[in-house]
Amino acid sequence: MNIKEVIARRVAKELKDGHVVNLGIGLPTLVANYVPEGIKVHFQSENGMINLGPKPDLTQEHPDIINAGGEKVSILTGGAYFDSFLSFSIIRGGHVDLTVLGSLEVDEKGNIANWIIPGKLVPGMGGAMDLLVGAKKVIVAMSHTNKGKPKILKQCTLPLTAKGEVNMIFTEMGVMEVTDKGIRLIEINPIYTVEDVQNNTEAQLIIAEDLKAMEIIYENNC
Amino acid sequence: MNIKEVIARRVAKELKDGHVVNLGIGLPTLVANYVPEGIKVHFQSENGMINLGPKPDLTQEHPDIINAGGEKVSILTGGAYFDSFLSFSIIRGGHVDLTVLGSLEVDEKGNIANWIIPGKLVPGMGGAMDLLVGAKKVIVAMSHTNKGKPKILKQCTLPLTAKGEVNMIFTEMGVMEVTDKGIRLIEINPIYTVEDVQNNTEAQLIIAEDLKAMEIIYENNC
Amino acid sequence: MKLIDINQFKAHLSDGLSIMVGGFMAVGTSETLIDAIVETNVKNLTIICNDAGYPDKGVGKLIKNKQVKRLIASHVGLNPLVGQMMAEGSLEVILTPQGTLAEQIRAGGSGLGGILTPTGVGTQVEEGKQKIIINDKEYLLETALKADIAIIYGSLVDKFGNVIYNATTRNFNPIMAMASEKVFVWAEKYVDELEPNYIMTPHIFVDYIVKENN
Amino acid sequence: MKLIDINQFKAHLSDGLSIMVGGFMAVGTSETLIDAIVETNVKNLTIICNDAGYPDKGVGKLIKNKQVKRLIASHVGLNPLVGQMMAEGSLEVILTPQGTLAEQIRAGGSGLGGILTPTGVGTQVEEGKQKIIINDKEYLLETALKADIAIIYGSLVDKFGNVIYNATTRNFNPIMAMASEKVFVWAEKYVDELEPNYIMTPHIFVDYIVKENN
Repeated sequence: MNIKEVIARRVAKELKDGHVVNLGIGLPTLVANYVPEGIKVHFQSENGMINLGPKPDLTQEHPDIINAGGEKVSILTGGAYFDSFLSFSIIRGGHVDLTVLGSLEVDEKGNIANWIIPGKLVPGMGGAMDLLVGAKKVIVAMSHTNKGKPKILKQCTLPLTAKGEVNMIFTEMGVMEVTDKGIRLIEINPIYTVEDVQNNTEAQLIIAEDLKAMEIIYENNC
Repeated sequence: MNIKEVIARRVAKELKDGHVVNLGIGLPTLVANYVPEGIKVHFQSENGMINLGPKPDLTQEHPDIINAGGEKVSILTGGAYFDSFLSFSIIRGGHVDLTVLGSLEVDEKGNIANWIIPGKLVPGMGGAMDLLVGAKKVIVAMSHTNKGKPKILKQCTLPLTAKGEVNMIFTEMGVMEVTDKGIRLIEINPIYTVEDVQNNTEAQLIIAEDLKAMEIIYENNC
Repeated sequence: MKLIDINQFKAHLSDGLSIMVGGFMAVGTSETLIDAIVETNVKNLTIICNDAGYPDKGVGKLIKNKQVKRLIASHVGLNPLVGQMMAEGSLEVILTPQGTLAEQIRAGGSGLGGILTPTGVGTQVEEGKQKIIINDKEYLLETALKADIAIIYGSLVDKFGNVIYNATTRNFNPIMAMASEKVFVWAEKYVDELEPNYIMTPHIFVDYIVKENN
Repeated sequence: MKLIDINQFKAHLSDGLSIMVGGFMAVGTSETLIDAIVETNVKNLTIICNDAGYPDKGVGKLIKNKQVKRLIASHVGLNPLVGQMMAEGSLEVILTPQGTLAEQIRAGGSGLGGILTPTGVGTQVEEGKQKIIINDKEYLLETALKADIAIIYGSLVDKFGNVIYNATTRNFNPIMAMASEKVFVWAEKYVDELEPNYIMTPHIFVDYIVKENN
């Protein structure tokens, strides 16, 4: 199991029955593979659908049915299509319970930067700025570091995607909550020590008194 | 033929092929009965339809299909239904070519007052304020006076429905244009003299050099 | 999605609620849900509806039963009782241009603070409102509107809560379903499943499907 | 309603036009109309589209053919050519949050001056924009957007110009059809008549129906 899978499996435990969920492109998309048994989650795609289904096989796929990443997808029973305008009413209007996004940087104020590296990479914000502002709960799911450099900072250095909107951060090292007092480590991957996590984090971590082991299903080492 | 019919018949000549038209409740609704032959007009109703058809007979009427006056109507081939939100995008967004509204007062600045008589009658503005601001052309169709008192004034006395939005006024006495310089009488009902019209109008009329006889089909005296 | 009956619907009602009621001249208004509100006799309601209905139809029934403290509507002319109650001072009426009311409700459901409309400039409607000039044109800043509850009239409702409206029953229903804390839909016809492409209100906006006898 | 062919469509094109192009990652974009624009080789276009498409798909073709002066979009990440041209200075790109872009276009088509959105507050997006506080919350005033031309992709188009979009091809098409001076729709399937209740873009927004060979 690689890092992405570890993170996606743990994030999936945050899904609650009836949740409307928007998953970002990349790692977050994997979360859909691990929806806990017995619950029903409604995945929304900002290009205009609710109740996104799995990738169809070649005989089932239709060029008119794509997700926000441009991949061919399916729709589940009970789903609906709509235009971009209504889609962002859903997103901005607080009708999305949970969004999971990847990021380049997050800081202890809950700021997030993931849409531009000036002079280098300018993909654009797409729907991310609306999702961050509008979703009831924002989860960042990302690798803890980038080539050994911390991504969880005292203060973001890249242009922000949103200010103070991040609620939780999930990495391969653990699970963190953004609180008024800073970032609180509430779960740790048992293969790391608290020191390991702090050494890879620029922000000063608050360690939860009841720090738990990260609830992941290990199939093999990562 | 009564006054209302005279006015409605003359207003109908303003309809052009392909026009999107919204008719107010009362007198303006009659205009739909006199669409000139050979042209097709799309009547819009602000409660959510385009290509409004005539009143259906009892066997054809459906409780779900009404116009903005709450009357049961029909829809013509090519028509569509939509919600109130889109309906006012059509209206406010300049997609209505012509609206015909009744009024209590109009003045020489093109102001109009037709939604409230304080302390007496408070029907509300309904869609009128949006129609006045949004339609490309605003026609007022009304009786020239109210119990002998002029309704075309130097300045409206009642609370305005819109400021400077009226383009033309049609009454049983004639046809007037609102210009930068004031109200210009361009057609006169041949049963009246210019003096008659001015005597029943508070605003000073500009008489068109090429003043014409009002183009109405007289079937009998009114 | 929760399928509930009329009694369960009534349990959600209480004095002082703000309620959005779909419908235009009572077409697209659920008389079943209106009757249930009348039966509970809850008071001091704020009703947001296109119009005041008729004295014995639509929100007119709530007004007649003296349950309404404040009415936000665009037109009240077909309900003579309203004029009377306004004159007496027993009903507060906030008259709003119809297109502005639609925009305010949609803004409420869409997380916008408000919108800038040219409608009402130079009239009483602009009183107390901020005016903003864009490209030399004046606009009124009209703020978002939300409610505690919305009662929605669906022509077809599936078991997930997806809604399709027929003809002119649609009117304010779709935007009201977006702008209220708890959304109740009554259906003319309850079906199993609707075609995803033609759904007008997706199930995520609907909290409860109400059925007379469940 | 005017049924026209590709050559007649081309006659409406000229240098310097602003063009709204429906589609999301080129799904819901009429490649036929894009190809026609490429063939005319008109220059200095302002293109308004959700994204930059792919280098050989959607508006990406116009970018590759150096016809675009300014691109207003929310995302350009899947078209590497765009980053390159931005760096060279041969393409101006205005990046806008997707929901804000949708609101701006809808405002343009609806006669609104603009809308107040919380999206982008505290980011680069707020630069140069008016901030308005409502109930202690900050919003950005985002102004309306219009264009000279819109090219619309309809799944089903009837002879009146009414349009139905299939699945996720709908995206920006309906609002763009409202916000442009001249609206051209290309259809996957041309039909006689559509069911009034399920029409997504009423014919009054559509100026021309384009058919490959008419």
